Amino acid sequence: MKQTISALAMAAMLALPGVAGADTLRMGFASAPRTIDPYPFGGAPTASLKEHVFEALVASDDSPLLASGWEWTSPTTLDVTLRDGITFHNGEPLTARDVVYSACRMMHLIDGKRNLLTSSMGPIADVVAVDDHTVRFEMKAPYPLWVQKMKFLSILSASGAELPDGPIQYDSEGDCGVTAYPTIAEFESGEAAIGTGPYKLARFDKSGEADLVRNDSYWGEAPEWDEVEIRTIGNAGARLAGLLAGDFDLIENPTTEDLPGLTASDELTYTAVPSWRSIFLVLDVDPEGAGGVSAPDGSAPLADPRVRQAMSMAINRQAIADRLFGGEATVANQFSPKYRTGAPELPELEYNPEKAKELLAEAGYGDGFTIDFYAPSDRYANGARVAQAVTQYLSRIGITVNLKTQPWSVFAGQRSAGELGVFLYGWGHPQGPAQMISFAFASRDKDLGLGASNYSNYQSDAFDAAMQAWAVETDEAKANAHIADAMKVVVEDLPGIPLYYQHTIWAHRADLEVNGRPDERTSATTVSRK
Amino acid sequence: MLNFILKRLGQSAVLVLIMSALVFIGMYVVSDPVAVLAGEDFTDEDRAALARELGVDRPLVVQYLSFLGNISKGDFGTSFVYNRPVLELILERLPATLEVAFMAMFIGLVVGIPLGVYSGLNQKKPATKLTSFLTTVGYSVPNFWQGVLLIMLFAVWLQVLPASGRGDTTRLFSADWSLFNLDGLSHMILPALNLAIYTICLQTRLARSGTQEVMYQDYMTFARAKGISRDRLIRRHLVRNILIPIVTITGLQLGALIAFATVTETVFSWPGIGKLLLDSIHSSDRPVVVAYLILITLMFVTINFIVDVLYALLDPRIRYT
Amino acid sequence: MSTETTTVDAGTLADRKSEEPTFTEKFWKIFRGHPGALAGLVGIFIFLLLAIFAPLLAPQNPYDQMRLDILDGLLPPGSRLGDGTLSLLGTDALGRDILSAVLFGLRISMVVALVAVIIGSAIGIFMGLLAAMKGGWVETVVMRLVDLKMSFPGILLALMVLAVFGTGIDKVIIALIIGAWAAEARLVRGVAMSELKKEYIDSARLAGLSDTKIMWRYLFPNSISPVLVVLPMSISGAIGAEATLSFLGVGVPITEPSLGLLIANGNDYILSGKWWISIFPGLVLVTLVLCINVVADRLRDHSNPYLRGKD
Amino acid sequence: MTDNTLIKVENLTIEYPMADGEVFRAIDNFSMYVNRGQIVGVVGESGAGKSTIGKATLGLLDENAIIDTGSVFLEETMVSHLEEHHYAQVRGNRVGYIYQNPMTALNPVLTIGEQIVEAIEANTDLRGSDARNYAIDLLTQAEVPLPEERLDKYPHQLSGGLCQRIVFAIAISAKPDLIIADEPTTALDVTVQKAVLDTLVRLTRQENIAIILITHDMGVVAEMCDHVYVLRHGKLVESGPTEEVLQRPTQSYSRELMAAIPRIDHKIERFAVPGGLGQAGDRERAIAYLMDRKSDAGVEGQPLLQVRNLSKTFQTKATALKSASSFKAVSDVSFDVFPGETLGIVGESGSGKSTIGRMILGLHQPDEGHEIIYRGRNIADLTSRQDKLEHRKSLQCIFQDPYSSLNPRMTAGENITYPLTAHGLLDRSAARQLAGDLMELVGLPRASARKMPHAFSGGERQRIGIARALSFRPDFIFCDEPTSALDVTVQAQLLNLMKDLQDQLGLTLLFVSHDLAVVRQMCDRVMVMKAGEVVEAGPCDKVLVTPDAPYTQGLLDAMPKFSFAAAQ
Repeated sequence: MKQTISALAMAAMLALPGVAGADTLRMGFASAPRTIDPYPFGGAPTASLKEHVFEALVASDDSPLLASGWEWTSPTTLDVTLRDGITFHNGEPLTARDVVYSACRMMHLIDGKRNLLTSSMGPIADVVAVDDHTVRFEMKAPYPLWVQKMKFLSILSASGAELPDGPIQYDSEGDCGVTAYPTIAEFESGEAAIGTGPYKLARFDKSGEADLVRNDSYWGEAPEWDEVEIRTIGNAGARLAGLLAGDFDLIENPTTEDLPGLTASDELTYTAVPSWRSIFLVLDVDPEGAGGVSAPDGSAPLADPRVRQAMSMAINRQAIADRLFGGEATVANQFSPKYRTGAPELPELEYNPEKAKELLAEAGYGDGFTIDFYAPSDRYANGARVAQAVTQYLSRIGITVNLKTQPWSVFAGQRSAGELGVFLYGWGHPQGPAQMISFAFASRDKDLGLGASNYSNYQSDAFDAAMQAWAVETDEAKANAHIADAMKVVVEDLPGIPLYYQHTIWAHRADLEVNGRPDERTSATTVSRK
Repeated sequence: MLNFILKRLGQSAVLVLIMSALVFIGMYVVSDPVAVLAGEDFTDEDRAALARELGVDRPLVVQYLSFLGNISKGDFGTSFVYNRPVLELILERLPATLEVAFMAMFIGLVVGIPLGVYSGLNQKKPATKLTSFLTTVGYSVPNFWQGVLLIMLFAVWLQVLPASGRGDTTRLFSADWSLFNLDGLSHMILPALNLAIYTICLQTRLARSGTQEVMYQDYMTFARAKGISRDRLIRRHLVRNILIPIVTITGLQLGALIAFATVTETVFSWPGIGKLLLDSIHSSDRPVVVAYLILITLMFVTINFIVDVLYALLDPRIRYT
Repeated sequence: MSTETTTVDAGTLADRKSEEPTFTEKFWKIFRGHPGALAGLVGIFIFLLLAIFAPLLAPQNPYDQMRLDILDGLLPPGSRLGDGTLSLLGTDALGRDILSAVLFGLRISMVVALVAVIIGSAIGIFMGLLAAMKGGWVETVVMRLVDLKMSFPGILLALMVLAVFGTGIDKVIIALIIGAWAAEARLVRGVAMSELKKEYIDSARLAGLSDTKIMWRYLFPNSISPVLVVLPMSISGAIGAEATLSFLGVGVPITEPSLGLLIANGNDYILSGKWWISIFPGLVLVTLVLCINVVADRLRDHSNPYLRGKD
Repeated sequence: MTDNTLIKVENLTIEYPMADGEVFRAIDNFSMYVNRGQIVGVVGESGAGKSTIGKATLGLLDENAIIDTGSVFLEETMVSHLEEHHYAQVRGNRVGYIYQNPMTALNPVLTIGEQIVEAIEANTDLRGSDARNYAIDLLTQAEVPLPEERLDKYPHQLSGGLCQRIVFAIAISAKPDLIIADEPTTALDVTVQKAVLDTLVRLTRQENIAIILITHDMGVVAEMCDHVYVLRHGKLVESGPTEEVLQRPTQSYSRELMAAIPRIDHKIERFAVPGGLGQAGDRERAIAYLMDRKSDAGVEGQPLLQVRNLSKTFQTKATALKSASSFKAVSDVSFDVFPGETLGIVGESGSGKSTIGRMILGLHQPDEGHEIIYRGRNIADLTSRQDKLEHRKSLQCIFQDPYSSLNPRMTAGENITYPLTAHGLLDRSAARQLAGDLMELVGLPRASARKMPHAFSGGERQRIGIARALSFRPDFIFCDEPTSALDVTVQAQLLNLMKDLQDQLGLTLLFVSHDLAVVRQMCDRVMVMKAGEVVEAGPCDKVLVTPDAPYTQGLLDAMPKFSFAAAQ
């Protein structure tokens, strides 16, 4: 069959040689960008599209982008210096005033609807244009995470809004003296979609289509493509068929199953990049018992660390990565991707079913116990299959597993209600290696933004102490040391079981080179001709 | 007549009310939009704020009543997911579904009726037996499987038609249509064919059994006894009579096509309302689901009404009493 | 049956009426000269046997997670599993033997369809009889319910039901039942209405029999034959509907896949050359539905007086 | 025969293959000759194969019919074996066809005008407005009033009689040599029948058109035909000039057929046909069972049933295109029925005669203001279960349609006794015995009680229906056109049976019929009804011989005249 697919690809190439202009990149997205207005939504497809047009002060890899640098002048004051000589698509130069304006726009609710950073900017007391090239962020309390959060503050040109001349006074309501912000419709028509990015918006359509053209006066490296066409095809098979048929030059997320065929083809290939999304099991360690978990003696097996250890040891992570992902997944040894900047170095997690059985017997569960294992069916790549593989492994050490896969819509509600004792879950880590553990395992601390989604009901003094120190630490090295301390504790205690890190995969023409991003964004800037 | 229309409207209103309440409550029970929409890093405060924004913090009854109140003002609510007025969202996608459904219906009628009449008239010919077998096969292959096979055949092996998507659209009557340009049309062929196969089978059978039934009616024997030509016999006497059941079924079938479009649109990534519905069910976008339901119900009521009227127009026994 | 032709005149024909046709005679009357329909019947029979004896026939219990191993995943037809079992039709990604999965899936698909159609038809028959018999508000309520259902395509209704109740075999069955009863109710009511006008019903009323007795002894046996004729069609429809729902991801659970879900799973692999995962369940599904439909067609044609004895 | 021969049927045998592989012979070695201008009757009971002959002449046989031997010649053309496209020369052009039921012979979705004009255009040179004018002309000849207006109507808007006249107009449009009329008046009321036949004869005589008249009605044959062929089970029984065959039948079947025709001129004791009250085995036991009923079967001279001011209005519901309307089926009817007598109710369809009976039985609810007094008690006053059941048992019915009056899913025996067992009046074995006894009483084999209804012929089913009515030991039986669906010989047998039973059991009968002759034979007194009202009432000997009402006279006049001299 390998021959078949390459023959098909060959036929595709012969049938449709050099479709469209050679300087046009046609990308097939897996899901539709919701809008081009950069503020209301996150989500990979929306962000992917938006980042062609708009840029932020900080790049996704934590390096300066529109900023040339920043400095914590006090634990609550961050001064950001803007890069020189940057202009918007309309020719206006980028100034600190635009940054203040953008912050205002972020806080401005349209139809009462919150924006991407509406809550993340809660600790920001003021945003001040110190001079044309310096912006100062004043915090109510120490908020070192803001550096990471700035990635999501796309910078708009203040010329797009109706507002009085002179300095803009930031306020948390987003009024800022602005008479009228541009509407979503104005963004989508292209009128207000004015950023500093390498491409300009030519057309946007809600069905997930967008056309982009090269920004000739881009400040950075000159964009590779004259035009970029983005189309959305939800069905993976159909998306690949589109690539085979020559409708696309590159598509997102081919299924793992299709990879061998792509490798065999001369005309097509794929690029896989380890992403920052980590997949793991969440275990409710509450000693009072957990939803859907029952032992013959009525005790709470998951509260016993030996049981959790046994479950971890029962799972052959490498087999999952190899068999279900064709090798395109990285075995996890902690909750954050081990290759994420700032993540600690830790040993691999052991696979040892024999020892797992012993541990279970030791904990008094030699005859096993029963769990309902929940997994969202439509959320993670191969999610349902991974859940079944985990079920297989846990079954073999004597745990009776009832696998229940559900659509995300149903799953999410039950998860939030705390009804699920064991479930499959995933977190991306665009904001650093502590992003997941600080929310999922820390005791709740509203002021520090810790433990908001502690579905494990996990509590550890050592871990909490490390996280609380990390939350206010503006020094990067010290902060990373706190993360390492915390991570060691949870990997020992296992209130969840790390499984693997997803790889982001793009299938594309063999004559293209894709320098894929770990944050799951698809960008024309990462694609070049060989 | 007016009485009849009013009665039908009243019934439809009750129907819509019941359906919307059921789905409203149902979706409330099943999934929590806040849980779905909230980011992983949302704090409790953020969640509460999100619930307030979505209006789902109020008691269910209050939500439903305010929803009804808004509908009476023509406001079907705002999508949780797209953050846009639902009506706008649905109307935007409707043309895609309508054009493919009508195209399928057109193919179904144009192919199915002549084939059925021919089969009915020539019961013993091999062509008839083949047709009969093929319609049974057409019935038996599930819609989604047909779609997959069509993609395999035409898009992957033969490389003659695009596998998915809608292609270029032409703006007409403030909506986008694929029907009016070559690229769009080429994208439409496979989904339309996918939907049409069932329709062809259905129409062939309807026309065949109608023909067989009508052929043995006294008036057909009498018409033959009058000495009129076979051509006239078929065109006037036969077709006029079998059209009556065909119109009825066709009306209902149009509804079914729009519904089945859910499957076809999924297979072919055709951005119509069926796909919107499925996506919205998955993401528990309650306003979209409920609004879709109400609009679809209204559409069916309208179709059924038109069918009744057409039925009366075609059948003088009902027209003149 | 003799193939020799005997000639009878109208007189002896009248005499012959007194012979009661046996089941075999009735059966032959329906299927004689229709090899296709007969083949369909044999096919259904074989599928039934396969489904019933699936646990004995299948090399592997595909529901026993302990026996499955992802290391056995994606083996082509004819491979051997890790434990030495021959996998005649290959395995899927999770190491499920396709042959076993198809046999068990056949079982699920058939059980779901049968249970749904039988319960749905029973409800439909009862509602139809009740509406015809009682008239008045009972009829109005039942028929409005039928209209409500009929104004709504089945697949949409099922999606709605599953959106509300969630997924699972029981939910799929509920969705299919809700989809099935209305057509039967309308059909039965129609027949029952015309039966009610017949004089044997008058005779029963004259005999002072209660409505319940009239309904069950007189109306019921005379009103169900059209339902029986459409029953195979309803079953094949239900099998298709279940497959569609599972394909859309709102059907049966993935650990106990029906044919539809197996197809959906395998669909991801079609373009990558792992054709066996999707093709075998697909072929079985199509063959099963085809067999039922061929028989259903024959039954329907036979019951249609315009066609009887004509083809 | 002579040069004048128009149609020559020779040794015609037509067969139909049956589903079980055997062959059914519809016409068996039949020959017939029709001269120009001659009216020839083909007469026989149902299943005789009459219609097949007409269809063979026009090539309208069902596709699977096989002409085994013989042929039909229209002068020199062998019309039984033409290619389909050659029939265009014959159909409509040389042979017109008149169908049994005019309401179904006309296409319901096309206008009258289109249907006439297409026939004219197919068979003449007239086109467009010429054809239309000719159509009007034809309708005028066929005595259709307001012909121009009618052209734009649809069949369902016109009465059956008018439709049949339109069918005539179509049949004669090309001035054919022959018209085949297949039971042309069976679907029509007797008064309409007469006028329509008169028109047909006038039209054909005018143009010297021959007619093959296919019918089961001896009266019509006697009135119209020059020559008659009697058929039975596809075989020719007897043929000859009408006078001869009817007056001096030579074959026993023909004689029986003539004897079975009920006559209007005087009442006879029994029809001279075989059959009657069962004679075999346990008949005495059945009679004993039936005689063992309540003694107050009615007092001589006191009415058993008194009906006062009985009316019935039917309401139609509003639908899409019409509003609700009401229709008075019976208005203000009063009468008495005395014990042991038979009261006849006669009238055309829609006269409300059956509705009266159904109201007495309680199957229809009469309008307010009526009184039905049975055995001296107003039936409205019956409230206790016991009283109601006794009343029900005492009042029974023999239904019109033998094919729908039995529950097809019960054996004959269960049909007879199920209600008794359901009420707990009999146990199973007693029920089985009673069913057998009653089957024998009505002249059916005891063992056949185990068969399902479809195994019986129409006449046999009607006997089972009688047995069922008797099983309750009723005093009063309402007979709702019990023989209207039966062939004339079967009818005669059944009427004989009913007379026997009445004599034996002293039953009181209310006998509804559209056939004056049947009423004359069965009833002591008669009520003539028209449009829900009683036109005339009195003893049969008076009302059906010297009626007072012109309507009754009209009915009598419309009956085909038929002399029975030799048939008796």
